[in-house]
Amino acid sequence: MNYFGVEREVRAVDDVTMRVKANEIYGIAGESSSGKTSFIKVLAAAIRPPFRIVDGSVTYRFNGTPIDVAHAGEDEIAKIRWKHLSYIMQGSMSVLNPVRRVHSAFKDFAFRPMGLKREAFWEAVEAHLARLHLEPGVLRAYPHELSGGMRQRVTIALATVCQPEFIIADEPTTALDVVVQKDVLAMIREVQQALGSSVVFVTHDMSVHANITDRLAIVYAGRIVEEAPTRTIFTAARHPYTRHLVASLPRIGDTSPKPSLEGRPPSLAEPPAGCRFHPRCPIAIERCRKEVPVLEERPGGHRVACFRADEALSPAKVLHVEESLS
Amino acid sequence: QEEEAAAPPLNEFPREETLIINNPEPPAINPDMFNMWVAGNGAAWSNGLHQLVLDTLWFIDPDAGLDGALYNQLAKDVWQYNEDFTEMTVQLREGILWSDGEEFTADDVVFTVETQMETPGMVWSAPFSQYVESVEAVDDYTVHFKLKEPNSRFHSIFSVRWNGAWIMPEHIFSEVEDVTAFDFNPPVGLGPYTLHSYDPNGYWYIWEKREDWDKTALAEWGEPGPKYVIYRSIPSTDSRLIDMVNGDLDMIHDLTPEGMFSLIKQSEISRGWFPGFPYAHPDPTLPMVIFNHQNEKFQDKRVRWALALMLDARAISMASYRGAATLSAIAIPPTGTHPRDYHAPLQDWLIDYELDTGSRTIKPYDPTIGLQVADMVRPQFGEEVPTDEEAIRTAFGYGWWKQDVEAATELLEAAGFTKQGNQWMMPNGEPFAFTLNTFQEGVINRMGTMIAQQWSQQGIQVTAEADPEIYRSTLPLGQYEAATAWSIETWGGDPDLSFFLDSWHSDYVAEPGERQPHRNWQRWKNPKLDEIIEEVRKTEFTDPRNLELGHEFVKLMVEEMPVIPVMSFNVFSAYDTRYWTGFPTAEENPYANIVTNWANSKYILTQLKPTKQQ
Amino acid sequence: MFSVVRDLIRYNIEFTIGVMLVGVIVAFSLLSFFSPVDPTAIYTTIPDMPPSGEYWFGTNSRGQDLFWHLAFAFRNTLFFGLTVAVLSRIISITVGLTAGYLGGWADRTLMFFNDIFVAIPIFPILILFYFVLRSDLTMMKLALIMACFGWPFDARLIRSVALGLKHREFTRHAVFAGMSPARIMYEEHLPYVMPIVFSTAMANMIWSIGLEVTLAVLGFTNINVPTVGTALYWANNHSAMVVGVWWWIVIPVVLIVMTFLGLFLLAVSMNEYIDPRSRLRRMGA
Amino acid sequence: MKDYLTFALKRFLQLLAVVFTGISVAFFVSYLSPISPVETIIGRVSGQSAYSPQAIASLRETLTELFGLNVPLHERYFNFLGRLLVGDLGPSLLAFPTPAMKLVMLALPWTVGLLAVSTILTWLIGNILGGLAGYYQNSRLLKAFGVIAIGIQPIPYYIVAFLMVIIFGFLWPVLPISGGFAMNVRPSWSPEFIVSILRHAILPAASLVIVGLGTWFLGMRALVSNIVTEDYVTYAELAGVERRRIVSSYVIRNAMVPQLTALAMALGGIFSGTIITEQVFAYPGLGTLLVRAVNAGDSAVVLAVSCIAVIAVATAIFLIDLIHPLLDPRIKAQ
Amino acid sequence: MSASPLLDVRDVSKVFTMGGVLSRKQIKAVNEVSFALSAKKPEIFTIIGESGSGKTTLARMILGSEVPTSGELLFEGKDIAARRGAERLAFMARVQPIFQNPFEAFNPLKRVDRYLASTARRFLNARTEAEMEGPMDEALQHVGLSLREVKGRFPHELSGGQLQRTAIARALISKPSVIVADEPVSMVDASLRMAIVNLFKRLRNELGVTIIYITHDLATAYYISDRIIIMQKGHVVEMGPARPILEAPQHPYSQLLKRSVLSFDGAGGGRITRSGREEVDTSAEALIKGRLKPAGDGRLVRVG
Ligand SMILES: Nc1ncnc2c1ncn2[C@@H]1O[C@H](COP(=O)(O)OP(=O)(O)OP(=O)(O)O)[C@@H](O)[C@H]1O
Ligand SMILES: Nc1ncnc2c1ncn2[C@@H]1O[C@H](COP(=O)(O)OP(=O)(O)OP(=O)(O)O)[C@@H](O)[C@H]1O
Ligand SMILES: [Mg+2]
Ligand SMILES: [Mg+2]
Repeated sequence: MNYFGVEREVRAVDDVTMRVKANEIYGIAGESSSGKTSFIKVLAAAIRPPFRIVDGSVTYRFNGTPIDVAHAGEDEIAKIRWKHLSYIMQGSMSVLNPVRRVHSAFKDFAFRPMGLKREAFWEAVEAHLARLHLEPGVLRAYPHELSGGMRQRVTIALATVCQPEFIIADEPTTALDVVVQKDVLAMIREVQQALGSSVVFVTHDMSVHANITDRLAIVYAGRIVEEAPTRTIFTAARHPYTRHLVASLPRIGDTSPKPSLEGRPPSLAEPPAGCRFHPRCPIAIERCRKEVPVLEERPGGHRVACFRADEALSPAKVLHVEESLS
Repeated sequence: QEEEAAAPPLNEFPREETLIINNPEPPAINPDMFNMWVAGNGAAWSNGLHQLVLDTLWFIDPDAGLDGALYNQLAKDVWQYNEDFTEMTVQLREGILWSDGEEFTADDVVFTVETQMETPGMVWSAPFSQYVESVEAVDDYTVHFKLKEPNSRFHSIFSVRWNGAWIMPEHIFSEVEDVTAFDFNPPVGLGPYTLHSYDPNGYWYIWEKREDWDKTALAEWGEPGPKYVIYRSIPSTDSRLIDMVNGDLDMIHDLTPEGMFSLIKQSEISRGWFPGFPYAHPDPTLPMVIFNHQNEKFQDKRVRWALALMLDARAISMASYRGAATLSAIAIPPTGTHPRDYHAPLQDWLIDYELDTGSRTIKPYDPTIGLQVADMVRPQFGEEVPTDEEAIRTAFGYGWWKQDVEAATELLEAAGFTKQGNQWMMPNGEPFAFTLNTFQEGVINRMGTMIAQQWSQQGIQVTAEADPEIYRSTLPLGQYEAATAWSIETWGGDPDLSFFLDSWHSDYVAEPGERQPHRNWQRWKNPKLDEIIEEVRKTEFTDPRNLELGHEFVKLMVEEMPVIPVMSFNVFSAYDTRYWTGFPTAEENPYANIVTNWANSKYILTQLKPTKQQ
Repeated sequence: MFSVVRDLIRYNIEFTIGVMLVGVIVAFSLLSFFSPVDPTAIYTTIPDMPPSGEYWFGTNSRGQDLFWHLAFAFRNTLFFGLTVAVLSRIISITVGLTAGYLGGWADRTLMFFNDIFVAIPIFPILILFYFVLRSDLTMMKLALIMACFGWPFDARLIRSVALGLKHREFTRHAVFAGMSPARIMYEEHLPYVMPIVFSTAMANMIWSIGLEVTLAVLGFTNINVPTVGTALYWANNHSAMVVGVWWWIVIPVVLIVMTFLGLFLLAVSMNEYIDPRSRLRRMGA
Repeated sequence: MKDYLTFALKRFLQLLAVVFTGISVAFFVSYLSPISPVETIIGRVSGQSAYSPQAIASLRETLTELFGLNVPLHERYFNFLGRLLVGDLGPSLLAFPTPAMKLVMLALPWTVGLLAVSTILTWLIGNILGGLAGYYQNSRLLKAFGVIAIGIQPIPYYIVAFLMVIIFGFLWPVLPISGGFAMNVRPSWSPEFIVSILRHAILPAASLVIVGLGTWFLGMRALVSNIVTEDYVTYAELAGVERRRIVSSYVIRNAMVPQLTALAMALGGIFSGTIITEQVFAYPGLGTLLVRAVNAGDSAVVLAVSCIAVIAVATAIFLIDLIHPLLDPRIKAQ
Repeated sequence: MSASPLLDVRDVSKVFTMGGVLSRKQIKAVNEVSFALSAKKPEIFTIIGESGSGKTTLARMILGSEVPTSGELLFEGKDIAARRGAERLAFMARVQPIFQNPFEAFNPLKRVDRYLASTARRFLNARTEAEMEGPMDEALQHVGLSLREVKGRFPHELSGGQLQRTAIARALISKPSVIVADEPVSMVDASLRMAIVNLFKRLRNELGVTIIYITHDLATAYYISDRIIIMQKGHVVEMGPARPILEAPQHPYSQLLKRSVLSFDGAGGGRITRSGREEVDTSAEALIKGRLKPAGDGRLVRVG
């Protein structure tokens, strides 16, 4: 899948294939501007001009009937929206209409898909809010009267109140402080488990992924470079970029020098030829400059796109990147 | 009014019983005010009030009149002065009723005069106080005035040309505590109509014929045709035209020349005063170039003559009226009965008139100018332009000065002017340049612009300035060098010139900076003129000697050229014969001025018959 | 700069059309400097001639060649509209940015005056000025007077944007880079309000020219100066509408519509160029 | 609530200050007029008859005293302020001694009626169409409308008004072209009168709407095309909220706040904006009165109109500021 | 040992009045905070706390952009808030900020080097181009850039890391002794974060700049800090040497913070639990009652 920018063609998402199973949280990690949001928009059928999907398909299977949202008509998609497929947009601070109270958002978004009587509907909403530890009083508040954490939870409640089978969440916790973040994450997990839904969870914060996802895909410059069960990513990553990410995470109690990765992330408008990571890769070889590595299956549900993935190098060797700046 | 509001009557005004007249004034400022004797209270006059409701002793028509221009209205007969003009006696008509049924008597006249003398700030307070020693009702139908000084024209205060001192109903006003604050609503009058209703915002007034219309002075000339008369204020002249074409208006006060031509083209049944070109009704006023004689630039008559000879009257006529001007070389408007009294008799004198340019004598008058203009407009208007020479003279004028640049040059040089390049220099060495104040719009503006342009082409830097306050402050205060406006207005229907001439006496000329009383705006003083005026003062109004004195005045004006007379003020009044016939016309029945804000227009109503055309 | 214009012309059809329209009008009004006729002279040609090969725009009832007459009229009117727009923009930018950035007392005082200027009715004042100055009421003076009344609403708009900019991080950064308040306002904040300035400038020109026409039609301007307003005044004075001299009215109206259509297209494309969002998007950031 | 009242009170004090200053400016400006009402009347009256210089002088004296013009300016100013407190603006000098306020009140309902209605109408139509055009940016119809709006916007109002007269009064005479109501009905609450008023208001109102529409349309379109890029709009679309609801509750509702402020200011402008309408349609109103008052040096009427304008505009801004926080819950009024 | 410290914060409080139309409330953003930075020993002094705990407000008071409601801030013995005109300028040369979002800190419509140039002109009195460029380049070299790379560039032409380093370089031009960095890494990529943090360390070591590092990321705080204060609702709850405090926080709130840090142990287990915020007394009363008491290892803990 790719899409176009305004004047230059920007291939924000390129050649990505993935499957999300029922009842799991699938994480997507990567630097900012690596195409995470764009990819998620494709999943959520939220692609609007000037973007367009150049090629590919996104197929959901709700109640056994497949639907390809990349090609289905807007009416068809509208039928599954919120009831089966819901989306927590990035920047949850601004997704609520600032001049209307919170309850009107619930009414607009969920009243129709839920198909309940008025009273039953509000009962259901309040029950759901309780699940997220929100007072019913928030319904009467304006968005700006809520704290960041509350607003975030309201957004999550909005996206999950219809108990959809598939939830797409784009960086839902970035603006929160650590304490609140932990609570919100725990609640997402709780709700997911209670509903048995699938969640695609996007963030660049590896520590969040470590705690909430079952499987994790690492995106670099619009491509998945590695995909594996989360534990594998953190313990036995094969792609040099993933390894770097994991290794550079500072931890309390650990004062060893942390490496930093040099160079700037590639522009998606003019991605480098070959492996997109090669200009910054410490172990790049000649082949990396010319050929594009494909995502290959490895044992244990592990997929990785690197020519040197099997060289099973020790972490020290890969991460022998100087703690330098120039 | 409360009751009316509760049950609103849906009044209809059947078109065949209703005459709709255009009131040229803007909507009334103070629509509820009908007390027009008080100065500055915002009462509207031309809305039908002074035409249809009020009345006074005599009327003098600017045109021929129904049987002569002089009407004895509330007076049974003309004025009677004593030997030395210090007393005037008036006999009143009997059996005239006010619209509320009260009888009109000499007491009303006495009350009118005395009240205004006692109350300063009323419209006629000043003249009454100045002239009247005492006034008394000799009996119910005789009024006797004692004057402070001899005045042979005292009656003119009560003689309406376009308005005059209207008689107040004593039985109403004597009940009023403060006359100046009284609104006189509804008005009680002596005319054949009473107020029916009016727009609270002052755009229209509807008048209804009195049941007892025959108890008014107007009944002498017949029954007014229309049951209702509506006066509508229509600010946009183009809307007037549209209204008339749509049948919503019977008489238009004034259009632009172009609008008039267009109306004639569009509507068979609409016409103006003249059957064809130039259509417009010539008012007894005389648009002219006025020089400020207190300005040293214009004190030499050779300069004034030179300026006159630089003008091309044909171009001025074309520019101002598209050719529809009635030119006059003499200081008398070529309207009403004046051509008969002045223009025709003086034609030969003018033709032979010789002017000394300093180096030679010339005969500056050109009697063919009117004919030339007629020829100029004929290609465009064809048959509409008269071909008969007599008709051309009444319509286009008897003649004017021929443009003679050479003679003008000689005159200026004789006066000590010199020409440097294309610029005339004054004897003092400065360039000859001045501003010509003119009207803000309309034909007088066009005339002023054209005159300034012609002078500029001859090397005199003249700029025309459009001046909205020309009559309010510019002329009265003498804050101008030259202007296009008029300082000559006449009765129109009578050769007597006292209407304006008395005010030209040198006694009245104000010092520079002071306010000049009407109408000697040029502030010209001349001993010969004073002689003429003083003799007029001693001559009875109807005395033929007045005409001789008038001729003397005309000749003096030609000689001195204190103002440059140009033409009459032609008003593009139009009327529509869809619902009414009997309007006055120039060619057959010039019995009244058709200009609708003049009080005299009420005589037209007696001649109107419904067309009955459905 | 030149390359920017060239690129805009090449890639932005709106800009191209705008430049063409405005260019035609400006060129037309500049022609007046080479006019063979005196715009105040009347009866120099046959009146009421419809547009033809000889008289491109026809002649009016005052016997003037409309082509040259309107060239003068547009020169004066454009100069007038532009002067009002520029002057009132200067005031509104200064007031708006200062009030927004300085806040506090400065803000309150300026907005107090702002409210007063909004509240005072301009029309009687303009008529009064006419009566005081009469033929001394030049286009420049009229422009100055109108500029004094044309800024308050836009100043409010600019202030509201400036209020937001005040709390942006780059403003604080600029403070610690030692920039003075004036520099911050004019260098950091001004570019952000330029789109408002452009679009309100056009609205302001329409307003001022409209007001000039109103005053002229009522005869409250110096009617001897050719402007669009006085052209309509004279047309009205000669009943051009009902008489059928349509070109006397239609041509100036068409020209004025062309002018503002052109300005509108220019403003739109300039905004797109200046607006940080679209510019950044264009540059692929 | 108490805080709101404090805020309202403070704002009200500012309103008073603005009104006071505005009215004072209006006072001095109107007395700057070079036109003397006394001379105006002298000119008119003395033209009726032969007035000698003495008669003119005595009339001048009488009138000057009557109009209270013989006291120094500052004294007149304080007198004026004193009278203003009791709502008296003194006698009109154009229609002495009728109170200036009475003349103004005669015209005011018409002006306010016509202009308020057409301004609000223009505002509504312009904003709805502009809002739709901003939201449905690909609609041909709305694009065409945009072009028309831009084209009509700069046409001088006088031309538009006169075209209405020519089209609907001349070429196809279906509507009355002059007056506020027909001459054969009496002002009352009867249906005939109301229908007559409405019929007479159609052309003036339509011309005002046509001329004003473009500005609102373009303003709203620009506002909305910014708002549609906001996340909450996109999000609502993604959640499958009906279009109608998005346009009304999300897009237009958010654009309303700035447009309401602009409306308040536009409503303020109506006091001097009617003169052409009145001239062309012979419609009653303040404009004609104002021009004639200026023309005649009637400072009392000029001042009365100016005061009403100042009070109305300042109050409109005040009210908008008061309801602003209620319309936009984010506003924290200072 | 010189008597007056470099920066002395004494019992500083800041109260904001929220002038809401429908409600008016006072917010104690910072409450009686005291600490001192020594001129002799440059350090990385970290302020940590939940969002809204007053970190930014405190930083702005240190920068003199906000005037404290009570208490005083002395820089080199002189009150910061009292400095005006030239004195304020001189102070600004010595204390410089770095902002959170590198993309926001530069006007996107202007070239980035004008901030550098302006700083050089105003604080170093540089007149000519050459006089300005010397210090600019020098400062850029410190952060691993050069004037050549930056000059004439627009913000969008630089990566986030480059921008943030340019911002730091700009702050270095006037050779300040204190840099106040308010969440300087929360908006940059994970891979750049460490580069910036490492840069701070080097600035301290090589240029002797004291850095006030504000963050809510305990991990980086632990990684670079010398001293730390932990804030909650405007109050300092714990203060002292960084590592001991972060390893074993004593105040309940500090403990809550530490507990909330997501760990990597058992990554992929999907067993995230709540922070347990409810169990900790986070009420304002508890804070107001409390007093900062020394707790042995050089730290102060609020107990009450
Ligand atoms: N409206 C747009 N126009 C042009 N390019 C865009 C637009 N939106 C995104 N892009 C480009 O698409 C690419 C991917 O952006 P995307 O938002 O998907 O990244 P992301 O990984 O979600 O980043 P972040 O972590 O900041 O959310 C970026 O290079 C971005 O510049
Ligand atoms: N200008 C201001 N007016 C009113 N209240 C303010 C203002 N600035 C900050 N506050 C309030 O003061 C408190 C402390 O804010 P501050 O920005 O210092 O917190 P912080 O610790 O920096 O938070 P974050 O981690 O979100 O940046 C907050 O409750 C905030 O709402
Ligand atoms: Mg994203
Ligand atoms: Mg902060």
